[in-house]
Amino acid sequence: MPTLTVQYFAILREQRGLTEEKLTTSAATPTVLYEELRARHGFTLPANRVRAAVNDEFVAADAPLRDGDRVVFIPPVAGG
Amino acid sequence: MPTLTVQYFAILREQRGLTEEKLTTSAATPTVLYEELRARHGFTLPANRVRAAVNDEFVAADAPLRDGDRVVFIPPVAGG
Amino acid sequence: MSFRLAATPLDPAALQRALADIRAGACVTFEGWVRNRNEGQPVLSLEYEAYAPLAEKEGARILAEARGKFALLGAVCVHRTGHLQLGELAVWVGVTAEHRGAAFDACRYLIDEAKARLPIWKKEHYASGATAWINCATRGDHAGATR
Amino acid sequence: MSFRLAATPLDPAALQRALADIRAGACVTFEGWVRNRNEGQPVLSLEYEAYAPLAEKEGARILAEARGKFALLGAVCVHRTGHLQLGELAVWVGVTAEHRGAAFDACRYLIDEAKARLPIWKKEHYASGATAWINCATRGDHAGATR
Repeated sequence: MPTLTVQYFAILREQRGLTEEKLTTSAATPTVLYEELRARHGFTLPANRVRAAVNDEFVAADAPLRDGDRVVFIPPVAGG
Repeated sequence: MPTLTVQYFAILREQRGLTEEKLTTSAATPTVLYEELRARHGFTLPANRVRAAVNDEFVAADAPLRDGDRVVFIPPVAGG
Repeated sequence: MSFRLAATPLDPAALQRALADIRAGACVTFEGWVRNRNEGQPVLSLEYEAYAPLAEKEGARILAEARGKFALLGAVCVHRTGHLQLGELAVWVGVTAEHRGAAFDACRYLIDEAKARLPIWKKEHYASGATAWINCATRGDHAGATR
Repeated sequence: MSFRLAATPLDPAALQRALADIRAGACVTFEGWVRNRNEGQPVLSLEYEAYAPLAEKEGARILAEARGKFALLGAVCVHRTGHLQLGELAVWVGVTAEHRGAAFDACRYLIDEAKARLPIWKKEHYASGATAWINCATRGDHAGATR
């Protein structure tokens, strides 16, 4: 199973209680991984409100995840 | 005949060669007065390109002129 | 809300500080700068001349209109007179509002109306030595911005 | 053309001086200020958090889009991170162009896209002691700005 780094920001960082973790997962896509993490950590945001980035680029929710990827889940933004 | 003060700005000031003059005229409206002055001083702007102000307010081209009025002819503007 | 003419250089930082307002989420400013070219001709400098009493009245009217049309908190417009060099600040408009849409729309309205309606004239000095009063074409075959 | 994040207070006068250009006739700036109220709630302060590497890439993309759409001469966008107090400057956008239409349109485009697309989050601290991550509603019944 691939080992990924997951980084957390904003509400997800607070709900997870850390900014980054390494984990080994069978999740093949960001959506599957998010649902796994959501179930484990009680994230309040549903998957359809969260975008994914892999290695600092936006990706589709069903993009493939590969060993060594750095994954970020992006809550709805509110800059400015 | 009424005595008026006429002030000149921009291209009209340069073509008249002064900023202000007092004159006695039979012209009953700004348009008639402008045509009189244009004939006398060779202003290049036709009357339909010039707005009139009397006593520091815009007026219609056919507004009445009264003794003591201060008249300004306003070339096309270009602020900013 | 204020409009004024200024015969000496403007200080935009001070103008903007005067608009500070903790109710405001947005501040939009417009600066008109003297640029080095107009309609293809190299420009060296600009002279601005104003019919001050009427410009001040019309400026106040334009601000009042903007206040009626947009959800503004503050608005200031200052226009230079005199001889300005390349790069100098000729006109400054600053608007504050709770939200950015009103601030952008009002700032645009103020500068558009100011340029079209204020009795202020601009004489360009060209590299060739020639000068021209802008918009003061001598032909009567089209209406000026103020007609 | 540049986009960047800043962890310390912005100096808008210096940012604007860096846009000086004698070809430019117009400079439009947008400032986003921390305001004392949001949707009826009294706000005391704001925290901004950014996913920096992606925010910088997306900011550069937004600037490149603006350059393609509008006749710009220069454009700068700087966004604060960290804890900001009432009245503080959170985001600064400045645009220069020969003519004001392009400067207004591009400035508006840049801030609209920046707010909708940059991975930057805002946490409001309320007078009541409560806090909230803005836009992070927990209901999934409508799409977020980034969807």
